Amino acid sequence: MGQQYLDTGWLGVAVTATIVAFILFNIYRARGGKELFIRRIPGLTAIDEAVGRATEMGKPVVMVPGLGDGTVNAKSLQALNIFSYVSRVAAKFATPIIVCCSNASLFALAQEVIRDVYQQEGVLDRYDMDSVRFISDRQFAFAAGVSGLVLRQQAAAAFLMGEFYAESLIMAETANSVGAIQVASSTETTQTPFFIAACDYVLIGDEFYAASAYLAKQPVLVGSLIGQDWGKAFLGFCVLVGTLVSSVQLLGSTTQEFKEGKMNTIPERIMKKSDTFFSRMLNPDPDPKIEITREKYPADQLPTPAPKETIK
Amino acid sequence: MDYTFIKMTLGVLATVGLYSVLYRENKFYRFWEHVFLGLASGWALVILWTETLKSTWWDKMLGATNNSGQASVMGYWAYAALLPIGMMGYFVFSKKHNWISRIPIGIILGMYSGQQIQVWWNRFGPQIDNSIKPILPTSTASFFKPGTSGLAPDAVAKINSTVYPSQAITNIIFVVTLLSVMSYFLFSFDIKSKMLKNTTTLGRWLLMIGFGAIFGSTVMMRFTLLIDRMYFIWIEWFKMLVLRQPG
Amino acid sequence: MADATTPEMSLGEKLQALPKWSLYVVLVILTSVPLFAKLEVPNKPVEASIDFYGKIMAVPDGSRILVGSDWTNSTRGESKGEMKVLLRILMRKNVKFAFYCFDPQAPQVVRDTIREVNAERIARQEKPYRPFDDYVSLGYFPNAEGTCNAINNNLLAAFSGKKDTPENSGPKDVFESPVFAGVKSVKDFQLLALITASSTNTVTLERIKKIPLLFMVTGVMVPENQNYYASNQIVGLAGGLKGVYDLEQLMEHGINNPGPEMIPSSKWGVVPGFKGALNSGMGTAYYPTLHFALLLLIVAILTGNVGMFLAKKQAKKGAA
Amino acid sequence: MIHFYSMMADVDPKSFWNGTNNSPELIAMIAITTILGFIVLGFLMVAPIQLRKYVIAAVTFLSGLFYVAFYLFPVPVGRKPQDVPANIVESVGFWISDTQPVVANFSNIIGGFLLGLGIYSQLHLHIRRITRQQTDWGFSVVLIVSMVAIVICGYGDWIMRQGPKGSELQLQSKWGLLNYGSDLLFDGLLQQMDAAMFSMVAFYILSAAYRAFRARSLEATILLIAALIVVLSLMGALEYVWNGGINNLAQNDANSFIQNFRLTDIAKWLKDTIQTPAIRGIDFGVGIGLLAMGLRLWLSLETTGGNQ
Repeated sequence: MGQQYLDTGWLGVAVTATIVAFILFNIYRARGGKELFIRRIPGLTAIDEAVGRATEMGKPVVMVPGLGDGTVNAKSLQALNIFSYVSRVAAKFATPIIVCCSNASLFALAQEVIRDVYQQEGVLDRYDMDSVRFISDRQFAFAAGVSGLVLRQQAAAAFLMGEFYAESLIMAETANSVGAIQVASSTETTQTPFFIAACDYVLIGDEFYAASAYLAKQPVLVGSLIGQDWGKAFLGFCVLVGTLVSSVQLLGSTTQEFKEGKMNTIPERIMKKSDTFFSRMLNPDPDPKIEITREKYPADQLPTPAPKETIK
Repeated sequence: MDYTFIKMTLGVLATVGLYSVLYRENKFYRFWEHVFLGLASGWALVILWTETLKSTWWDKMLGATNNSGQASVMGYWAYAALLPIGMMGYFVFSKKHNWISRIPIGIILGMYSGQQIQVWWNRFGPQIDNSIKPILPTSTASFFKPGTSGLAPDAVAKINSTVYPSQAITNIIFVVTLLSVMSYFLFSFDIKSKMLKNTTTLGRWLLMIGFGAIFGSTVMMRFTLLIDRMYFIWIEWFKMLVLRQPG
Repeated sequence: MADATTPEMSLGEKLQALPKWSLYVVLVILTSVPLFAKLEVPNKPVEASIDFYGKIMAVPDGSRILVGSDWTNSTRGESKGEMKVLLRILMRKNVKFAFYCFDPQAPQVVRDTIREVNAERIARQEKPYRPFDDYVSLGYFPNAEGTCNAINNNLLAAFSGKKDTPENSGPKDVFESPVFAGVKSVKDFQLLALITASSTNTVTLERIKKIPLLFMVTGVMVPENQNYYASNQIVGLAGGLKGVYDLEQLMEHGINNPGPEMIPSSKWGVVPGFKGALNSGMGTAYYPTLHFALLLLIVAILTGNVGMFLAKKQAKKGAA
Repeated sequence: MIHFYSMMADVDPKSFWNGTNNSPELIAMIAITTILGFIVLGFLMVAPIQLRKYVIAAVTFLSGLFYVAFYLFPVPVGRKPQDVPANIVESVGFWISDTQPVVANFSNIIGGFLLGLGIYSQLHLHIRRITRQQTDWGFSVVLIVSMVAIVICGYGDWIMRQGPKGSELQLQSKWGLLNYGSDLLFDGLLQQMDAAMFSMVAFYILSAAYRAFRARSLEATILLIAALIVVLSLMGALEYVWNGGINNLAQNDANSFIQNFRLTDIAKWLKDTIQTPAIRGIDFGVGIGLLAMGLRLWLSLETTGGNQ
C-alpha cells in the first residue's frame, strides 16, 4: 500500500474521482445534444449593455483578465473566454478594445484568441495588434499602468475579471471616476466586497465560472457546469449526513479507540469527535512504524563525496 | 548631500507623484507612472536570468560543484528541451504558424490543471471534516457553556468536550449557513420550488455578512499600509533625515 | 462624478456629496499626526494569535524550524512587523531556521529585517544571529506550487544546489550549514512558519502536509485563513497589524501568566513572556494611529447614510 | 561530517536522467536534446493542419498526466536513502517522486522564456509612439530610458556580486557606480513606488465606503452592519471600554453569561459562525469550478476563446 493512501486514505481519491466522474458524465450528456437547463445569471446582460454604451460614446472597452501567478492559469483563461465574447460583440460594432495583460504567457494567448475572434467575425482588418497589451508583470506597476490607461482613454466600460488582489479597488475606483460601466468578478473571495462596493455588476464566487458557460453556450461548458452542481450538491449532502450521524453518535459512549492503524479496546468513556465514523474516515491515522527494507545502490553509482576539509 | 538622502528623497517624490492622481490625472503622475512601468519591466528582465533561469534552469541543467570542485549536484539534461519549447511561443506573431505558440502554453496549462486535481482534496478534505459539527446537545445541565476561569484543568477539559444547547444552536447556524450559501451557487436547478428559492435568498444574506466581515478586516490592512507610508515620509524622511532628529 | 457641491443642494444631498479630496486630506492628517505622539492602547489578543504564540514557544530551544517568507516592501507595514516578532522569539529561544521565498525581492527584505533585529540585540549586549551558522537563506523559488510539492515530497532535492554566503567567505552549499545537520526530510523541522502577503498561503497548505503550519498573513487574508485555522489546517495565525500587536503584548505578558495584565486562555497552561526584553515594535507604533483612520471611515459611512435619510425625508416632504 | 555525504547521495543517485557537472556525456546529452528540440520544431512548422489540434491536446494531456500520476500513483512506503526499488510498481513510484522536483520549475522556466513577448509588445507600442511623435511620446522615452537603465545597472551589479570580490559588496563603502545605480533604481524607486501604489488603496477604500456603503436595501444594510461590527472590534481601545462595561454589568464575575456579549466575543461569534462557513461555501464552489476547468483544459475538452 502506498504512503499517499496511508496519509490521505482512499477517501480523498474516491471523492475527487466521484466529482470528476460527475463532470465528465454531464459533459458527455451535453455533447450528446441533450438540452440542459442553466439558470440566468444576473449581471450578464450588463455585458452587452456595457459594450453598447461604449459603442454609442465611441470610447474603448477595457478588459483586464486579472493578475495570475507569473504564468497563465485556468482563472485568466476563464476570463479570456468571457472576453472573447465581449470582443466578438465589440468587433461587430467596431468598438475599440484594450486588453491589459499582466504576464507574457497570458499576453501571447490573449493576442491569439482575440485575433481569432476578429478573424471569425471576418473583420481582421479592424484588429489592432496593440489592442492587446502587456502592461507589467509587477502587481502595482500593472495597477498604475491600467489606471493611467483608463483615465487617459476615458474608457466607457471596464471588465475586471479573474484573479484580482489588492489592485482590484485601485482599478475599480479609477474606472468609476471616469464614469465607466463596470462588470467585475474576482476568484479571490477577499476582493469581492470591494467590487460589490465600487462596481455596477459583480459576479460572485463561481458565477464567474458559470458565466462563460452561459455566454458561449458550448455544450461542454454547460455540461461541466451541471457536473459541478452535482459535485456541490454531493458535498452538501455529505456534510448534512455527516452532521446528523456524528451528532447522534456523540450522544453515546465508546469502549474502542482507533490509534496509529490499530483499534484498541479502552475503558468505557463518552464519545469524542475523533471516535465518530466520519471523523475516522476523514482522518486516517496510519501506523507510523511501517518499515520496508530494500537493497541499496552500490556506492560507485553515487556522486563522489566532497573531501572532509571543505565541510565545516 | 549623502546618498541615503538622495535615495529617500527620490522615494518621497515618487510617492507624492503617484498620490497626485488621487486629485486628477496629471503630467507629474504620468511621468512617474512611466518610470514605474519601465523599471518594472527592466527589473523583470534582470531577475529573469539572475533569479529564475540561472538557478532553476541553467544550474540544474549543468549540475553544480562545491568549493573543492567536486560534484555536489547532478545536472539534468532534460532541461535543455525547454529552450526550443520556449521559443515556440514566439510564433504567436506569425500569420502562418501562430498555432505553434499554443504548445508552450499547453504545457503550462497542462501542469496547472494536473495540480488542480492533485491538490483538491488536500485543501477541501479537512474543511469538510471541520464542517461536520454536533448539532445535538450532549448535556442540558446549562443552556450556555459555563465559564471556565479558575477551574481545574480536567474540569475545563470536560466542559470543553461537552456540547451545550447554545453551542448546538451555533453549530446548526454554521451548517445552515454553509449549505444555504452553497445552494446559492447551484446554477442548473430551476428556482421554482419555494424552498430552494428561500434558501438561496438566505444564502445571499449570509454571504453579505461574510463580505461585511471581510471588508472590516481588510480595512485594517489598507490603513496600516497608508500609516506605514506616512511613517516613511514623516518620521524616516522628514524627522530623521531632514530635521536630523532621532526617531 | 458626485464631486461638485452646488449651493442650492439640501443638507442631505450635501452630506452625500462631500468632495473626495476633502476626505483624502483628512485621512492623511489623521494617519500622520498621531505618529508623532507616543500613545498606548489596551488590547485583548484573539485566540488565533494566542495559539500562534503558544505553538512557537512550544518549539524546543536550540531546535530548528522552516520559515517561508513571501512579502516585500509593498506590505512592509504589516509583514515586517510580523517578521520582526517571529525573529525576536526565534533568536531568544536560539531556534535555528532556514528561510525560502516565493518572491524575488523577499530574500533581501528578510536579510535587512534580520540585520535590524541583530542591531537591537547587539545594542542590548545579546549575541547576534550569524548567517549560515544560525540561519540559512535558501533564496528565491520561482514556482511556489512545484516547490511546495517538492519540499513535502523530497526536501533535499527541493533545496539542492542552493548556496548561501557566510560572514567573510564565499558562497557555500546550504547543506554544509549546521542548520541542515542531519536533516533528511521536512519532518526534521519542528514546524513551518509562513509570513505571506500573497496566495502562497493556500499553495502551501494544499501541498505541505507533513509538519504543522503557522501563518502570519496580512489583514486582507485574515478571513480566508480564519477558515483554515478553524479546520486545523494551520495551528496558529497572526493576522495583520492586530496580530502583530497581539503578539507583541503576548511577548510582554505571556499566556496565563499571573499578574495585573494576565492574558487568559483555557487552551494553554502558563506560557512565559519575555518581560523586560524589547517587545514593543511596529504593532505598538502603528496600532494607536489605526484607531483614528478607522474612526474616520466610520464617520464617513455614517455621514453618507445620514445624508441619504435626510434627502429621503426631503423628497417625501416635496411629494406631500 | 557524515550526514553531508549521505545527504548528497539522497539528493541524486546517478541515473539515466542526470550526469556529473561538466562531464562530456552530460554536455553531449544537452547538445543532443537541444538539437532534437529544434528539429521537432522544424517538423511542427510543416505539420499538416488537421494534426495541429492533436499535437496541442497531447502535449497538454501529458504535462497534466504527470501531476495526476504524482497524486494517484502509490508512493512507496518508508523509502530510505539509496534504496533500490523492489519491483516495477516501486520503480515507477520512485521515478515519479524523484522527477517531481525536476518538473517543478518547468512552467516558470517556459514562462520565463516567454517574457520577451511581453517586453516586445511594450517596446513595439512605445517606440512607434516615439517615431510617430504621437501624444505623450516624451513619456514613452522616459519608460524606455528607465527600462534600459535598470537592466544595465541590475546586470552589472549582479555580475560584480557573482565575481571574486562579491562578498565585499556587502559593505556600501566598496560600491561602484553600477551598484549605487541598481540600489537606487530598485530599492530607492521601484520598491517605494510599489508601497506607494499599494497604500493608495486606503484612499480608495475610504471613498468607496463613503459612496457605496448606504443602507439602501436589506442586503446592503446587512453588509454595512457586519462590516461596522468587525471594524469596531479591531479598535482595541473601544473594545476595552465596551468589555469593561460588560464586565461591570456582570459584577466582575468572569463566568457570568453576560460576558458573552463582550465586543470581542460578538465579533468572534460572527467570524466563526457566519463568516467562516460563508467563505467556505464560496470556496467549495470555486474549488470545484477550478477542478472542472482544470479537467477541461487537461483533456482539451473546450476550445479556448469560446469559438462559435
